[in-house]
Amino acid sequence: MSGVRASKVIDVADVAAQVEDGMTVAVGGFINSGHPMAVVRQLIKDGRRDLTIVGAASAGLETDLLIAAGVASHVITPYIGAEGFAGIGPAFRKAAQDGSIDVFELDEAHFYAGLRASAQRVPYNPWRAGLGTDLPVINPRLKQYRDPINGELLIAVPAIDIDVCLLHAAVSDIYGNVQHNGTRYGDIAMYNAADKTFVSVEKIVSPEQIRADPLRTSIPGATGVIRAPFGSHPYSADGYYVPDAAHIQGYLAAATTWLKSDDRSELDAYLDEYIVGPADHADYLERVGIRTLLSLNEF
Amino acid sequence: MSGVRASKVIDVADVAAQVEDGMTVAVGGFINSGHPMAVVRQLIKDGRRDLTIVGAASAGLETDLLIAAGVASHVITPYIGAEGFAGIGPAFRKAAQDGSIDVFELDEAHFYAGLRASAQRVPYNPWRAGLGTDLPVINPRLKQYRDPINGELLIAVPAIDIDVCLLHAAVSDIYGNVQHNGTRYGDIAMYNAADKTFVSVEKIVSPEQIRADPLRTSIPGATGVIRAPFGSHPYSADGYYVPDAAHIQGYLAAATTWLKSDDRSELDAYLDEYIVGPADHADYLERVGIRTLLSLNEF
Amino acid sequence: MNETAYPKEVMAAVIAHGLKDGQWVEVGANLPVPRAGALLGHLAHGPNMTVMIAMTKAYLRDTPVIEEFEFITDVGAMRWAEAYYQHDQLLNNQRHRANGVFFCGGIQIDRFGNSNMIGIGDDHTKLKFRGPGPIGTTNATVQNGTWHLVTNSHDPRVLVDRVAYISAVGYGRGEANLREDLGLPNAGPTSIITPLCVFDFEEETRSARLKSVHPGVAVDDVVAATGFEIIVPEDVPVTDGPTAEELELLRSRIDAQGALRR
Amino acid sequence: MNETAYPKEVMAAVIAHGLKDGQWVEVGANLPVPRAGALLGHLAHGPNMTVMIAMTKAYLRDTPVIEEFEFITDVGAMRWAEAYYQHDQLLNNQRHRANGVFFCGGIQIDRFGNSNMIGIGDDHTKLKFRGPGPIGTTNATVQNGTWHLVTNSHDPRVLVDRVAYISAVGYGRGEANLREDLGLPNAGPTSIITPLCVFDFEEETRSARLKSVHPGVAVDDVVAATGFEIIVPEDVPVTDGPTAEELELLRSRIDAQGALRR
Repeated sequence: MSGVRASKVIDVADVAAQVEDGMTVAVGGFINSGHPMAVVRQLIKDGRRDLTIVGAASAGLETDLLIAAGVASHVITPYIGAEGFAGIGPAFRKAAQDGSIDVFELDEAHFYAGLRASAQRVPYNPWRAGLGTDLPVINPRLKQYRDPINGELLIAVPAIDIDVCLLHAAVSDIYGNVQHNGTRYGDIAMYNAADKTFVSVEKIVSPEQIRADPLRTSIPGATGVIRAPFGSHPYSADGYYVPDAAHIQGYLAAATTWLKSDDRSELDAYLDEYIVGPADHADYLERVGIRTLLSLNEF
Repeated sequence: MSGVRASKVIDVADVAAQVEDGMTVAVGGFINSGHPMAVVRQLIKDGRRDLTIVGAASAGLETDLLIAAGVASHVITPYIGAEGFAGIGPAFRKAAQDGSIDVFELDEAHFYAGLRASAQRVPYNPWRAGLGTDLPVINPRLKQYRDPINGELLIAVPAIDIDVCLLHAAVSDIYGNVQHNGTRYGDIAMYNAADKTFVSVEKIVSPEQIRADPLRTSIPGATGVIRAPFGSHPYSADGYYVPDAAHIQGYLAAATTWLKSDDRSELDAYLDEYIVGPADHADYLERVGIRTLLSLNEF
Repeated sequence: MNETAYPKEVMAAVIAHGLKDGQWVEVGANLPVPRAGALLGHLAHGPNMTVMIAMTKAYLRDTPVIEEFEFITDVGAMRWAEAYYQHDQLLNNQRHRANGVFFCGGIQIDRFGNSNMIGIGDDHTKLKFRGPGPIGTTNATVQNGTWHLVTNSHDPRVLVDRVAYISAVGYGRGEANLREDLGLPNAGPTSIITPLCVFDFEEETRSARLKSVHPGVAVDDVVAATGFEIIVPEDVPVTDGPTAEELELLRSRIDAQGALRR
Repeated sequence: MNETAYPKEVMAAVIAHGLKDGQWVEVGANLPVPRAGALLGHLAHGPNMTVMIAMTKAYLRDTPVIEEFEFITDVGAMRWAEAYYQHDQLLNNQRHRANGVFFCGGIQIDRFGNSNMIGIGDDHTKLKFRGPGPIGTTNATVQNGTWHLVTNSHDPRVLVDRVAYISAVGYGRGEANLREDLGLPNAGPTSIITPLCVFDFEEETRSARLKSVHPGVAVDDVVAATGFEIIVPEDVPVTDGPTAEELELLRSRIDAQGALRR
């Protein structure tokens, strides 16, 4: 027997280095939970530009932040907001109102139809809902056509091909067998549509722990896994910690000032303090403070 | 508060009574495992005719038996056989060679594309594989066409709509929350394409046991659940019992005689002994014998 | 207990009264009125309803106090789960939603029951006001067998004659058979539920018609607060608010924190 | 130990030698040769191969003796699982199979690498011999990046000039650029592996060409047993069978029960 099974453990900087300007990058999670924030911050730190961000079916402020930092020029997601914190992402609003971002307008069902087309290696998938709305008018990439069997009117949702998919989950072994807690949101659909998938996890566990419940394995072959406790902060990680409301409101206040008054100074101060300034993820967590982190219990 | 949550527990005869001649009926499981045999036998006992059987992606002798008994006039499945027991189902061979059955010729990828179209309420789903083969020639219901976006040649797989879906699984609560052991085969895809789904289970368990691991719930809303220990016999049930090789070989010998010599006497004797004769599932198990049943340990 | 129901309690009761046992209903986060309405239907007369809560299938009639949750991803709201709905699988499989009931919001809602979640402004690439996006409203209003429009803001800027963009289609501009011609499987929205009243849609014109006004609200109040021309029948009944038992369920078990009483 | 490999052991070695570390390979039930070849590749030089066994993802290099399993649904074969492949999800998601290697059988295989799993007879509705059906061969030969044809029966009735029905397309009738024109992503079958020899396909005509004969097999034996006209190069090397270490792995850990030695 020759060779040894390779570890898939990789650090944040090396993951971010796989992302090039102009790529299509998916960011997993759902609204206020499960975003791979350590990597998201690194993309900003690295000065990436002109990314097409495939946000979650309900994207949160992680996508808003990528818009605020000038990283995202295109977004593909049916929603950007933060539920009770903010109905609409303020940087998203600002950029969409300025015309400085291209929004691929679609419903969450179209979103998954497009991801599925990519996963199935077909150019598009058909969907019925959307007929009679303005979606195909303002987004002609959702093309109305007649189906080849019965001649029924349908919408062709083009494949959404992802270059790099970034997720956050509960645990993984060093070989890239990832397990989520909870319902997994749409993370698996993004993985299935991606060339490469990197997953930050709260904890690396033994292969034996993974094999104890293979049904729980959600991503059976991540390209790389990142050790990142509190890796979704300031958003929640299912079963680990709740959203850091004060931190999120701090970001929202800064981004809302930018929206309302065109004044970026608060936003730039936030970026300096929490993204550009910290040397790495641990340094970021130091700035947040261990007392704060320990206060974010699940219940 | 008014009303009480209704139990979904139903018996075999009442399930079979939901199936009418001419319906499209799916039968879950995979080759030599996980078939809802108590209900399959009842369909034969009831003299159902002209059913379109949606077998599993790899169907086994449960579908062969439905052909042998004259219940199935159409089959939609990419394979009917029994692995090491028999490469090809003998009754399936006989009926296909006689021209007495209509075979919807397709690959397992088309099979799931058709189920998916039904689940998504679209008339068809596109697929690439199959181009250049004889499948669209001998089965024109797989229609070649040009996609509406790029003009690429594709195959339109029409929706496979299921009237009644019959499955076998490990456990359920009385409210129809079903959990499988193992990988679940394609059972969930059939459920998603069906109007009604009835699941026989090895054991009814408490709602608390189901809630202890909701990720394991595979069918979150069966129309009815059937108490049927050894309900997949002579085929296996994941984690409960292995296939009854001697019984299966008995059926195969009888069906093969029919295939080779056009003599149905052995096959009819099998049907009399194990299907027409027994009053119910318990009576069937009595004929198989408890000593035999207890010998079918998993390892 | 104050036996006079608050407007949002009346809205919840309207929602609950419209739900039938055995139906499938989603409970989102941060939408207190549809949440309370769905749970009230479930507790009061819906033991066999499938309640989807925080992306799980839940049965809540045995739960003494159903605490509010702020986020749809709140693990606390998953404690009652009998099954998980993985989001992509839910959206990839729609057949079983035909038995569902959906409540659609909107930054604008028009007289023909169309909803706009996209934004306001002539140029879509440079909106005057950018909305949150369609989320799942485009699809949910097609796949569910029954749906209603719901807004907490009965305001002429929300209830408009014509939405700037249709992200969920109701009756278009009232064309006959629009939905059938498009192949949309349900019959269109049943009603618009607001803090002042309930609208249904006239059979002929498909235009919003005042169905009932909530206790203490005058027809003229509704007309003044609405941005479109309302069809007002001769007799407009008062909305059936919660019964005493329903109000008790709301205040003690569903909305103990009082989100509807503000 | 008998150091002379049996024909099926040679076939397994051919399969193993063609596999690269990091590839994805399926191990079916009741197909001893591809099973042994895939496991031999995994154990000998493929620590990072993804081995799909009994619909699970498995890593087997730590398993002293990998027992045979008779059924793909054998729970015993799931003991090494790191993940489950729910069958419908596997088939609904194909992108990651581009790194896969597939072994395609056939009741007939022709000189252009087409396979027939459907049956034999002019009238498809009344076949003379009904085959098992395409299973997943139509799709797997399109989605996997690399594929081979494999048969245990080197027989003129199996290796024919033209299959009665194409259920998995190789090179059609040798048309130039057929697969590219159809938009099929891989380049077509690499080889036909039989108990007597290995064929590859000539670049120009896409017709089967004798690549190597197994130890002890003469070229004439192959010609006599083949139902199509073979392209025979001037020099036909002998197939590389298993090395001593590979034979040891096969007999002690992969095929302890001796399925390949019959």
